[in-house]
This record gives sequence, C-alpha cells and structure tokens, in this order.
Amino acid sequence: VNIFEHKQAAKNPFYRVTEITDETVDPEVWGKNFPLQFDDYKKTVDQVRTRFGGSEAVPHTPTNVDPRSVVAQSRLEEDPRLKTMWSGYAFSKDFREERGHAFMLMDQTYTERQVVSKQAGTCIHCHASVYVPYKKAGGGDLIKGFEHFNQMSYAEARPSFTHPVACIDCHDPKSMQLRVTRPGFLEGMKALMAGRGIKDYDVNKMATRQEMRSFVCGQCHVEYYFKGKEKRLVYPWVKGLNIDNIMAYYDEIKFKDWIHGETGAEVLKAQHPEFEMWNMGIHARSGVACADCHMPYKRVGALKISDHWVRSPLLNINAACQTCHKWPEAELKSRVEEIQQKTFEMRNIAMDALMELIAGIKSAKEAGATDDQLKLARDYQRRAQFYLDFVEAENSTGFHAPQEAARILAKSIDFTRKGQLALKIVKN
Amino acid sequence: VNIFEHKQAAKNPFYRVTEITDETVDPEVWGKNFPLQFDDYKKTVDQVRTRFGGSEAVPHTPTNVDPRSVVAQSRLEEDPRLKTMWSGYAFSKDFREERGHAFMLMDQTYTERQVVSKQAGTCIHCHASVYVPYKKAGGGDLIKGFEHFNQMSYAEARPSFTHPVACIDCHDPKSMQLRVTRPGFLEGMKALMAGRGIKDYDVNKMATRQEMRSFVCGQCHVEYYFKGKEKRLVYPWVKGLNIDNIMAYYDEIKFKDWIHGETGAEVLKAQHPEFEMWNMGIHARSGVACADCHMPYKRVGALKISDHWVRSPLLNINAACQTCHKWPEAELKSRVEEIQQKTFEMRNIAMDALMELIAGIKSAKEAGATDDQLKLARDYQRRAQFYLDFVEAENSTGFHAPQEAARILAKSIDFTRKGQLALKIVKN
Amino acid sequence: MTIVGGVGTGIGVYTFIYAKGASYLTNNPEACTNCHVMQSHYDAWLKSSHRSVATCNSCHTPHNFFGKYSTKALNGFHHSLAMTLGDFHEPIQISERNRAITESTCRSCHQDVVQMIDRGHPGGSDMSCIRCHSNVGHALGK
Ligand code: HEC
Ligand code: HEC
Ligand code: HEC
Ligand code: HEC
Ligand code: HEC
Ligand code: HEC
Ligand code: HEC
Ligand code: HEC
Ligand code: HEC
Ligand code: HEC
Ligand code: HEC
Ligand code: HEC
Ligand code: HEC
Ligand code: HEC
Ligand SMILES: [Ca+2]
Ligand SMILES: [Ca+2]
Repeated sequence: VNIFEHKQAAKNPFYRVTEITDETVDPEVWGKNFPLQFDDYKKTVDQVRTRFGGSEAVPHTPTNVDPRSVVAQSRLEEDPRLKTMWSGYAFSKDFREERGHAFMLMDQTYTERQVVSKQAGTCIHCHASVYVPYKKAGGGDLIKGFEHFNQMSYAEARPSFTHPVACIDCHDPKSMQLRVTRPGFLEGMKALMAGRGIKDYDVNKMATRQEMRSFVCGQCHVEYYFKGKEKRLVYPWVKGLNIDNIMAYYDEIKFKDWIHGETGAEVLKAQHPEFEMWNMGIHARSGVACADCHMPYKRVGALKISDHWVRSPLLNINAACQTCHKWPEAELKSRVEEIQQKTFEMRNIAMDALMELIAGIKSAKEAGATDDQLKLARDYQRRAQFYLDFVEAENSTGFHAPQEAARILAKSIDFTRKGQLALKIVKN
Repeated sequence: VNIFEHKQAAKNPFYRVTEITDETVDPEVWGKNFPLQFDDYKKTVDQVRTRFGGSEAVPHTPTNVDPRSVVAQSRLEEDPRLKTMWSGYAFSKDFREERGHAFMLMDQTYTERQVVSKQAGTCIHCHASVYVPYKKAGGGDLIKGFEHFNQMSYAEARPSFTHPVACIDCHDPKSMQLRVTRPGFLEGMKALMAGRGIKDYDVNKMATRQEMRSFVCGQCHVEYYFKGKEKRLVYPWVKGLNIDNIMAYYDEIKFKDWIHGETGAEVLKAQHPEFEMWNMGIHARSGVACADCHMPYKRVGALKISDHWVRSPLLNINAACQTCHKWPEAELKSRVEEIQQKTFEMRNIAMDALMELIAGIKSAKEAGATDDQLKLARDYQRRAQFYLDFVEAENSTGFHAPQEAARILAKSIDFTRKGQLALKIVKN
Repeated sequence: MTIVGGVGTGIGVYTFIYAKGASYLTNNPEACTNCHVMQSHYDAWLKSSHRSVATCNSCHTPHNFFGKYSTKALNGFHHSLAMTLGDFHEPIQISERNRAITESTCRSCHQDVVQMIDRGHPGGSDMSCIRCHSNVGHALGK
C-alpha cells in the first residue's frame, strides 16, 4: 500500500551503495546511489515536438561520416532564408533543432559543419563531460586543461571525451551540491561582476543556491566566441549581459565570425543566449531559475526530487508552471504559445527585411559599388543580422523575455531600414 | 453556481440618508449617501507626475478664450516631432498630458483644438455626465439623445452639460450596481460580440461583475472615430479589438481623419486605446480589471471601499499591486518603469524613422513626384503613423501589454522602411 | 471509474485508519499533516497571516456543525482514496466545491469589513476573495 511505502521512503532519502569520487565520470556509477535521478537523466533521449520547441525525430540513413539513424529536423529546410543569412558560414550547410542532452556529443561530432570547416577543440567545452578530462590534461588544473584542448582541432580533442554532460559536471560528488565546472562560465561571470564593481567573483563560493539553479545551465546555454589564436572560449559579458552591451563589446574588439558570402559584410553568429535572455525577463527578476521550469520538483513516493529529464516545460506544465500559476494547463500552454507566435511574427518580418538588405548590398556590389560606398550598409547588416539572430538562436522563441525579444527585433528592423537607406545614397 | 451567491443577492448593504433617482446628476447629492466614495472622487483634482504618467500642474495665465489658471504639461513642447506627425490636424496645435477626471469637461472646452477647428457635439460623449441630458433630449431614449447631440456643434451642445463623469454614469442609483451608460460602448460591444457569433449582446444584462469593473472604463478609454455626416461616435471593433483588426476595418471603409499637411497622405489619429491594449495584455487575460489597479480597495475604519480617486497606480502601489504581487514597492515601481523605458526607446526609434519618411515624401513631392508615384509611400505612412500613434496615445507607455506594444512598434518601423523603399523607387 | 469506486471503499477504510484518520476530525492543523502531501501547506500556513487566527478547518469546512462534518466526511473519503491510489493531480488543486466553502468562510469572518463591496450583479457576481488574497492561508511557490 502506498502510504506505507511513502513513510519508509521518507526516512532515508539517500542510500549510498557505492563510492563516487571527483574522478567518477560515468553517470551509471552515480546512478547506483541516485537511481531516481539517473532514470530521468536517461530519458533525455526522448524526442517530442511542441509548437516551437522540443524536437522531431527524423530518420537518417547512416553513412560513414554520419552514422546517426535518427536526427532532429533541419531548421535550414524549415526556413531557407537562414541559408542566406549565414551565407559563407558552416551554419548554412547544416543547422538542426536542438534535442535532449543525451545527444549532445553525438550531434556535435556528426554535424555536417564539422565536414565543411575544421572546428576547434574548444567546441567540446559544452558538449561533453569535460571536468575530469580537463583536470587530467591540466595536471589537476582545470583551466590549464581547458587551454590545452582549446588549441587542438576538434578531431584531435574528441577521443579524450566519452560522455555527454554528466552528474559530475553539475554536482560535487561529496555533498551533491551544485557547482560550476565550466571555465567559460567561471571567467565570464568574473568579468561581468568586475564590470559591476565586484572583484574576484567566484561562482562556486559566492553564488546562492537559487542562483546556482540557473548558473549550472548558464555554463553552456549562452552566447560565446573564440578569442584569438588560442581559440579561448569567451562569454562576451564584460560590458553587461544584454544585447546592446554585447554588441558594443564585439564592436570594440572589432570581432567578426566570418565575412558574409553574398555581401562581404563582417558579420557575427549569435548562439543560444538562453541565459542572457532569461536574465532580461520577469522570471529571472522574480528569482525563478532555469531548474524551476526545466527540472521541476516531482514526487516519487514520499520524496521530492528534481526531474532530471531536462526538456521543454510545455511537455510537463503541471510540475513546471502550476506550482506558481494556478491556471489550467491548456491556458498556460496557450499563454506561452501566444507569446511565441508574436515573437515568430516579428522574427519573420525582420528576416524578410534582412533578405532585402542582403539582396540590395549584393546587387550594389555587383553593379560596381566600392567597399567605401558599401561600408555603412554592411555595418548595418552586421547589426541587423546579429540582433535578429540573437532572438532566432535563443531557444524559447521569446518566452524567456517577451518584451526584450520584441525590442531586439524592432531594433533589427530599424538597422535594416538604415542599411537600405545607406544603399540608396550609394545608388543616387 | 457558488453556494454563497443566493445570500448575497438579498443583501442591500447601503444605508441611505437621501433619495437618489435616475435623474440625479449631481455627485454631491449621491455623496450624502456615500460620503467615503465622494470624498475620494473629489481628489481627482490632484496633479502629481510619475516618470511617464500622472500629470504636472503648469500655471497658465487665464485669457478670455481659456480661463484655466492651471493646465497639464504640453506634450507638443516635450516632443516637437508630434507636430510633424500631426501636421495639418488640430492636434498639432494643442495636445497635453491628460489629468484627473475632475478636469475632463474643462479641458475639453478650453483646449486650443476647439479654436483651430470646429469640433462636433459628439465630443461630449466622453467628457461629461451625459446620461441624464441624453435621456432628456431623446425623450427617455438614450440613443436618440446621443444622436441629437452628435449632430450639433460642440459649442451648441456644450451648455446642456454641467458635470464631468459622475456617479450616475457608472452606477444604477437603486442597487449601486455598475452599469454602462455610453451608447458608443454599448454599440461597440454589440458589434464586437456579433463578430464572435454572439447575437444581441447587451453589456448591462450579460456582463459579469468582474467584466463590468473594466467595461465602465471602456466607455471612454478607447479608440474611436466619427462616422459619416451624422458624426456618430463609433468604436471600430467589428473585426476585433487588436490593432490589425482595427486597421483592416479603417482600410475597408477607406476612413481617414485628415490629409497630412506635409505629405498629402490620408492619415488616421489614434486615441487613448487603453481598453484595447489592456485587452491584449496578461492582466486582462488573468481577469484583472481596470478598477483593480486604478480603483483598488482601501480600508476606511472597519469598512473596505473602492478608492474613487482614479489615478496612476504608481501613486498607490501598495493597494494597487501588492495584494497580488508581494514585491517591495520600489521593486514594483521599477518593474513598471523598465517596461515603460523600453517602450519609450522603441517609440522614439519609430518616431525618428517616421520623421524621415515624412521628410522623404515631402521632398519627393516638392521635386515633382506625381500622386501616383507617391501612392505607395503615402499608404505606408498611413500605416506607420497609425501603429506608432496607437502606442503613443495609449496612456500606460506599454505597461498594459508590453509585448503587444513592442510588436506594434516593430510593425510601425517596418511600414516606415517599406515606405522609404517605395520612395526610392520613385527617385530612380 | 467503477473499479475506482469499488476498490476505493474497501481500501479507503484501511487507509483512513492507518493514516491516523481519527485525528482528521479534530481542528488541530497537525491532523492534516498526518499526510506528508499536506506538509507544504502546513509549513506555509505557519508563516501565513492567519496562523494565529484560523486553522485549516476554519477555512476548509463550512461554519456550521452539520456542514462541517459532512464536508469532512466527503473530503475524508476523497482524501484516503487519492492517497491510496496515489494518482492525484500535482500540484494539488482545490475542488470547485471546496473553493466555494473557503470563500464562504472568508465572508463569515470578515462580514463587517466587506459588507459594502460584496454584492450581487445581474450578469453574475464573480467576486472572489482569493483572486486578490490568494496568499492568506498559505503562500506556496511565491
Ligand atoms: C519560467 C519558466 C522558465 C524558466 C525560468 C526558463 N525557461 Fe527555458 N523555456 C521555458 C519555456 C516555456 C520554453 C519554451 C518551450 C517550447 O517552446 O517547447 C523554454 C525553452 C527553452 C529551451 C528550448 C527547449 C526546447 O524544447 O527546444 C532551452 C534550451 C531553455 N529554455 C533553456 C533555459 C535556460 C538555460 C534557462 C535559464 C537560464 C531557462 N530556460 C529558464 C520556460 C522557462
Ligand atoms: C558555450 C557553449 C557551447 C559551445 C562552445 C558550443 N556549443 Fe554547440 N550547443 C550548445 C548548446 C547550449 C546547444 C543547444 C542549443 C541550440 O542548439 O541552440 C548546442 C547545440 C549544438 C548542435 C545541435 C544543433 C545545431 O546547431 O545543429 C550542434 C551540432 C553543435 N552545438 C555543434 C557545436 C560545434 C561544432 C561547436 C564548436 C564550433 C559548438 N557546438 C560549440 C553549446 C555550445
Ligand atoms: C555541458 C553543456 C550543457 C549544460 C551544462 C546544460 N546544457 Fe542544455 N543542452 C546542451 C546542448 C549541447 C544541447 C543540445 C543537444 C543536441 O541537440 O544534441 C542542450 C539541449 C537542451 C535543451 C533542449 C531539449 C530539447 O528537447 O530540445 C534544454 C531544454 C536544455 N538543454 C536545458 C538545460 C538546462 C535547464 C540546463 C541546466 C539544468 C542545461 N540545459 C545544462 C548543453 C548543455
Ligand atoms: C545539467 C546539470 C545537472 C546534471 C548533469 C545533473 N544534475 Fe542533479 N541536479 C541538478 C540541479 C539543478 C539540481 C537541484 C539542486 C538544488 O536545488 O540545489 C539537482 C539535484 C540533484 C540531487 C538532489 C536531489 C534532487 O533531486 O533535487 C541529486 C541526488 C542529483 N541531482 C543527482 C544527479 C545524478 C545522479 C546525475 C547524473 C545521472 C545528475 N544529478 C546530473 C542539475 C544537474
Ligand atoms: C517559481 C515560480 C514560477 C514558476 C515555476 C513559473 N512562473 Fe511564471 N511567473 C512567476 C512570477 C513571479 C511572475 C511575475 C508576475 C508576478 O510577480 O506575479 C511570472 C510571470 C509569468 C507570466 C507573465 C509574464 C509575461 O511574460 O507575460 C507568464 C505568461 C508566465 N509567468 C508563465 C509561466 C509558465 C508557462 C511557466 C512554466 C513553464 C511558469 N510561468 C513558471 C513565477 C513562476
Ligand atoms: C495591472 C494593473 C492595471 C490594469 C488592470 C489597468 N491599468 Fe491602467 N495603468 C497601470 C499602470 C501601472 C499605469 C502607468 C501609470 C504611470 O505611468 O504613472 C497605467 C496607466 C493608465 C493610464 C494613464 C494614467 C496616468 O497617470 O497618466 C490610464 C488612463 C489607464 N491606465 C487606464 C486604464 C484602463 C481604462 C484600464 C482597463 C481597460 C486599465 N488602465 C487597466 C496599471 C493598470
Ligand atoms: C466619461 C468618460 C470616462 C470614463 C467613464 C472614465 N474615464 Fe478616465 N478619463 C477620461 C478623460 C476625458 C480623462 C482626461 C481628463 C483631462 O485630462 O482633463 C480621463 C483621465 C483618466 C486618468 C488619468 C489621470 C491622470 O492623472 O493622468 C486615469 C488613470 C483614468 N482616466 C482611468 C479611468 C478608469 C480606471 C475608469 C473606470 C473606472 C475611467 N477612467 C472611466 C474619461 C473617462
Ligand atoms: C471615446 C471617448 C472620447 C471622445 C469621443 C473624446 N474624448 Fe477627449 N479624451 C478621452 C479620454 C479617455 C481622454 C484621456 C486620455 C488621453 O488624453 O489620452 C481624453 C482627453 C482629452 C483631452 C485632454 C488631453 C489632450 O488631448 O490635450 C482633451 C483636450 C480632449 N480629450 C478633447 C476632446 C475633443 C475636442 C473631443 C472631440 C473631438 C474629444 N475629446 C472626444 C475620451 C474621449
Ligand atoms: C480586487 C482585489 C480584492 C478582492 C477581490 C478582495 N479584496 Fe480584500 N483587500 C484588497 C486590498 C487592495 C486590500 C487592502 C486595503 C488597504 O490596505 O487599504 C484588502 C483588504 C482586505 C482586508 C483587510 C483589511 C485590513 O487592513 O485589515 C480583509 C479582511 C479583506 N480584504 C477581506 C476580503 C474578503 C473577505 C474578500 C471577498 C469578499 C476580499 N477581501 C476581496 C483587495 C481585494
Ligand atoms: C468611472 C466610474 C465610476 C464613477 C464615476 C463612480 N464610481 Fe462608484 N464604483 C465604480 C466601480 C468600478 C466600483 C466597484 C464596483 C464593483 O466592484 O462592483 C464602484 C463602487 C462603488 C460603491 C460600492 C462600494 C465600493 O466602494 O466598492 C459605491 C457606494 C460607489 N461606488 C459610490 C459612488 C459615488 C457616490 C460616486 C460619485 C461620487 C461614484 N461611485 C462614482 C466606478 C465608478
Ligand atoms: C488582482 C491581481 C493583480 C493585480 C491587482 C496586479 N497584478 Fe500584476 N499580475 C497578475 C497576474 C495574475 C499576472 C500574470 C502572471 C501570473 O499568472 O502570475 C501578473 C503579471 C504582472 C507582471 C509580469 C507581466 C509583464 O507584463 O511583465 C508585472 C510586471 C505586474 N504584474 C505588475 C503589476 C503592477 C505594477 C500592478 C499594480 C499597478 C499589478 N501588477 C497589479 C495579477 C495582478
Ligand atoms: C489521508 C491523508 C491526508 C490528510 C490527513 C489530509 N489530506 Fe488533504 N489531501 C490529501 C491528498 C492525497 C490530496 C489530493 C487529492 C486530490 O487532489 O483529490 C489532498 C487534497 C486536499 C485539498 C484539495 C482538494 C480538494 O478536494 O479540494 C484540500 C483543500 C485539503 N486536502 C485540505 C486538507 C485539510 C484541511 C486537512 C485536515 C483537516 C487535510 N487535507 C488532511 C491527503 C490528506
Ligand atoms: C485563511 C484561510 C486558510 C487557511 C487557514 C488554510 N487554508 Fe488551505 N486554502 C485556502 C484557500 C483560499 C485555498 C485556495 C487557494 C487557491 O485556489 O488559490 C486553499 C487551498 C488549499 C489546498 C489545495 C491546494 C492549493 O494550494 O490550492 C490544500 C491542500 C489546503 N488548502 C490545505 C490546507 C491545510 C493543510 C491548512 C492548514 C495547515 C490550510 N489549508 C489552511 C485558505 C486557507
Ligand atoms: C476564522 C476566522 C477567519 C477566516 C475563516 C478568515 N479570516 Fe481573514 N482574518 C481573520 C482575523 C481574525 C484577521 C486578523 C484581524 C484583522 O485584521 O481583522 C484576519 C485578517 C485578514 C486579512 C488582513 C491581513 C492580511 O493577511 O493581509 C485579510 C486580507 C484576510 N483576513 C482575508 C481573508 C480571506 C480572503 C479569507 C478566506 C480565504 C479569510 N480571511 C478567512 C479571521 C479569519
Ligand atoms: Ca529543441
Ligand atoms: Ca496622465
């Protein structure tokens, strides 16, 4: 009978049947002590679509270069305008909807982007359990190991890693407390806090528990770039976390990801800035963490555990939202979808506008306009495109910060407008 | 439905010292029975600024045409771009920040807009206690009285009205229940509901109490136009309440408010669409009414009453917000102001863009472009301007529906962009 | 449905006694925390504005003798059933009937305060106290 079990379970939440150390990478070993969390962790192989998120399981015929039999749907096929935006960059060859954590290492290894351009060892930072391999390679020093792998090619680095993100990447094996293991985040937060006047900020010592419930995700779900020849992974937060700050930073250091294939503009690729966007939204402001929605508490017997099946909250609305919002599930779902639909509408307006700007610069170039004459229009393209991509690449389709996403898109459209006007002057 | 409802219906909690009838206009008489509400009602003469709302008491030297010794700050002086947007229309001569209900009749009577162009009797609908005068003029028929005054000039109509909005405009004198007395709203809601498949919708019979707590405000705080020669006041809701619906309706009936003074475009003026914007926001969706925030309950002695000092909730955060949101006052204020600041930023981007479009059309016109050549650009101006004005004229600076306000501004910027491109084609 | 009814009656009695069912009939809030699923409400109630003025039953049973015990009997039955089958909605949601009871208890204690604002309306008086005061008994989640 249930109640009997409940009472039993309540007495002893953790049975440690095996010892785990700071070198235990394999989650299956951790799973002996924490079978409930491990069971859920394994479920991230599931693929279910939501209106704008989740992912679709698309069959794939295994080949030598890419042995996957199932992938996620191609975003390039869904919206071919993306190819034009990323023209000349590996993303224009292969870009898919992201799926569960179980796939991260595999999807990185076999993306066609690896084929069309040589990727850096730095990539591995966010797609594998790196803590132990980093420490080993660095002779006990995490940062040294990080630097070691950054400078390799991806192909060289890859064999040292076995697991996707694992227990050890988020947990201290002794206390099970959360911890940040990613050099990129440790250094990014240090820079951010220094800008706010806080010296030597150390996430693992100074963050509160509730902050950590977002920081462990912010290790990877952020905008980034590779700095210099050492290809050091850097989170561009020195001036602050919002897009205007990030843009200002990239301008200051004159950073570009690539030169646009059709226009010659020096452009940027934005990548999954979930942490930054969340930070601009009302939930962050109200102290609601990533884990509150993506790893909500669930009851197993008398125990309340964090659901380690990290996924779209729309697949789990009662646990993810209803503790705070007493609206029916269907209502909550449609609140999210209405926000997303509006974001999507604006994204499409901005995307159409950008296509026109790119076509305009391209044809002016073909008609013989000089670099000098195109300078301004290209600069606006850089801006329009980065702002649009910031929302496009952010995976909540606006939900994490609805007004901010809209503001960014409004600015993107305005940059495009100014770019097109700059072209007009060229032509006259 | 609720088990406690029967008991309630029987309740008549009001102690009456004097009789009030369906002809008693003077709030002072009502105030004998309801002194607490009357005391607050009188406080709407107060003028206090918030960051974006409230109003500033600006001294004014009384003249023959305008005897007011205090007015609200001029919005045209704060932002001269408004004059360009409204070029050729009375609004470009005088437009002020709105202030408390006590001033509504006076401010309408003495606005310079009355001097520069002959206003219609219809205007009175929202600036005075009209219920009794309308009924009298219509021989007991409210709608007839409404039609009677609509067709007069403002100057002819004006003497029949004495009070600003009064108790009788929102309350049934017998039960003190809320009621809608404004023909514009009664007809607007009927049209809206018909569009949703509900026939013969009667606000006063079919709306719930909570709906009425917004509907009494929706009587006046809405977008409107004067239809045909009879200058009938119409709320443009047949196709729905959002701006895309309203724009489609105005296009269908080819309505224009005036011809733009600098460009010759057939343009529209948006006016205080608080009800429509609120309707697009999360609070409306959550069942939060205008009265919840603008007339929150307050305790006087042992009694709870509705605060009839209708004003900016930012002047009263404790009662207006904190029952539902347990954040400190300063935090709530800054949440609102952050939303408003972002709206204001986008509004300014859209406004600058519009100025360029207007300048562009103007100079193309001066350079000899034909009406045919300017048609498209002018049509985009019409759209860009109406969308921008919809947010500009809405008095919460985006708060009532932050994402929707941003979406509207993004579209405004895109219309401007297309207008400027249409001009480019003219020039080439 | 039928299976639930049949099994429920049998096991329900057992569960009720096992889970210290008798204490359910008292006014002591700790009676409710015999079930761990009520613990978070209890914890929140301890921090609530009503901690020293109202127990669980002040808000969750009608303010008259027969209403109180018939409500408890009905709820007690649902409770042990749900507990036994373990398949109730989480987070726990108040039923329509119990919400109405709770609303009536607010009015019963606060009649004087709300007499002026609590009235009928032709289209239906959907005046709900907990729309604004959802935190008075136990603020969860926030
Ligand atoms: C208040 C709840 C909430 C919080 C807090 C939150 N998210 Fe989300 N997140 C959502 C919702 C809702 C979606 C949209 C899911 C969909 O479209 O299916 C989403 C989408 C996502 C997605 C895409 C999921 C998919 O299925 O494709 C990622 C990745 C993500 N969030 C990561 C984060 C990270 C990292 C944080 C913290 C920095 C965070 N979220 C904070 C609710 C939240
Ligand atoms: C700062 C962390 C970080 C780094 C560095 C990083 N990724 Fe990712 N990657 C993510 C996150 C988070 C996602 C899931 C969200 C998304 O796809 O937008 C992801 C998704 C992906 C996907 C699946 C979706 C897609 O884009 O098709 C591929 C493939 C991928 N990354 C490849 C790479 C490669 C190659 C590199 C190196 C150039 C790299 N990643 C570097 C964090 C990172
Ligand atoms: C080590 C890097 C890393 C960390 C730490 C990390 N993620 Fe991810 N996450 C990824 C990558 C990479 C993907 C995409 C995997 C793929 O597509 O193969 C991803 C995918 C997701 C998805 C998409 C699932 C789907 O079905 O579309 C969600 C949601 C998500 N992560 C949320 C989180 C949350 C919440 C946290 C913290 C509790 C977190 N992630 C921590 C790297 C990370
Ligand atoms: C992407 C980050 C991440 C990974 C990977 C991860 N966890 Fe967690 N885990 C969390 C978060 C967040 C919490 C909530 C901690 C808190 O609130 O302090 C948590 C909590 C826990 C807890 C405490 C009880 C509970 O459920 O809240 C245990 C035990 C646990 N995790 C075990 C594991 C095991 C075992 C694995 C590997 C199979 C694992 N975790 C992998 C993020 C992660
Ligand atoms: C831990 C508490 C918590 C959780 C979990 C949570 N929210 Fe919220 N939510 C809030 C708070 C706090 C606010 C801000 C309003 C307030 O102060 O009441 C908010 C605001 C909102 C809003 C209005 C803001 C806007 O952007 O329009 C929506 C919609 C919303 N939440 C949906 C969701 C959904 C969907 C989920 C689940 C995926 C969720 N929330 C999970 C606490 C939470
Ligand atoms: C959730 C609370 C809330 C609701 C509901 C609400 N408002 Fe507001 N309203 C505000 C706030 C906050 C402001 C901004 C005040 C400021 O800037 O000082 C505002 C501003 C206004 C203003 C301008 C006030 C000024 O001081 O200049 C008017 C007029 C207004 N609202 C009318 C309405 C109407 C009519 C409705 C219903 C259709 C409504 N509001 C619904 C909160 C609300
Ligand atoms: C009969 C028409 C009418 C009705 C009904 C009406 N208003 Fe107004 N309201 C006005 C007018 C006109 C003004 C501007 C007065 C002026 O500037 O002289 C105004 C001004 C306001 C202001 C601005 C105060 C300030 O300090 O800036 C607020 C807030 C407001 N109304 C809210 C409401 C709410 C809430 C309701 C319903 C409870 C409501 N109004 C009902 C016509 C009306
Ligand atoms: C549908 C209702 C409605 C009608 C009709 C209406 N008003 Fe108003 N008026 C309002 C409301 C509500 C406000 C306060 C909100 C604002 O100013 O945006 C207001 C504010 C004003 C103000 C003070 C602010 C300002 O604009 O300087 C003046 C003056 C005014 N109206 C004049 C007029 C004139 C003249 C007419 C007729 C052409 C008219 N109104 C018709 C509802 C109405
Ligand atoms: C629309 C929101 C709203 C609704 C609905 C509502 N209240 Fe209130 N209530 C308030 C506000 C705001 C205050 C604070 C008044 C003050 O502090 O001046 C309050 C105060 C109170 C107080 C405390 C007065 C004091 O300071 O001691 C009691 C008791 C109360 N309400 C009971 C009720 C009851 C019972 C109901 C249902 C019949 C109810 N309320 C419905 C908003 C609401
Ligand atoms: C612009 C609309 C408006 C005007 C004008 C107005 N009221 Fe009200 N009044 C309301 C609203 C809204 C309520 C809340 C009714 C409800 O919840 O059912 C209310 C409620 C009341 C109540 C019920 C008790 C309470 O406080 O909630 C009384 C009594 C009352 N008003 C008297 C007056 C008197 C006297 C006047 C004139 C001096 C007046 N009202 C003017 C909108 C108005
Ligand atoms: C009667 C209850 C109630 C009142 C009064 C109220 N709110 Fe809200 N508010 C809500 C609800 C419900 C939500 C939606 C989120 C949710 O479901 O919890 C919300 C959401 C919000 C949000 C997040 C949405 C967004 O647009 O970012 C903010 C900010 C907010 N409210 C501020 C205020 C302020 C400021 C006031 C007072 C002027 C106020 N609220 C008055 C109930 C209320
Ligand atoms: C036998 C264990 C148990 C005890 C003792 C118990 N509860 Fe519950 N209670 C539950 C369970 C399980 C649920 C969820 C059942 C459901 O949703 O139908 C629940 C749900 C509820 C609900 C919401 C569901 C509804 O029907 O409205 C209320 C209210 C409630 N309990 C109040 C109380 C109060 C008050 C007490 C003490 C007098 C109490 N409970 C004692 C187990 C218990
Ligand atoms: C002052 C009144 C009050 C007291 C005291 C009170 N409650 Fe409640 N309870 C409520 C209200 C109101 C709701 C409905 C909440 C909602 O729907 O927003 C509720 C709902 C519940 C629910 C349903 C789940 C939920 O959160 O909506 C449970 C379970 C519950 N109460 C248990 C208890 C227990 C156990 C106690 C004593 C420890 C208690 N209550 C004391 C007023 C009270
Ligand atoms: C057993 C009697 C009782 C019941 C039942 C009850 N209350 Fe109270 N309530 C009190 C007493 C006593 C106080 C404190 C004394 C005072 O200020 O009147 C109080 C205080 C309050 C206050 C002011 C303090 C605060 O929390 O802000 C509010 C609001 C309130 N009650 C609302 C409610 C609502 C809503 C309900 C129903 C869900 C309810 N009460 C049920 C007795 C009760
Ligand atoms: Ca996905
Ligand atoms: Ca004002």
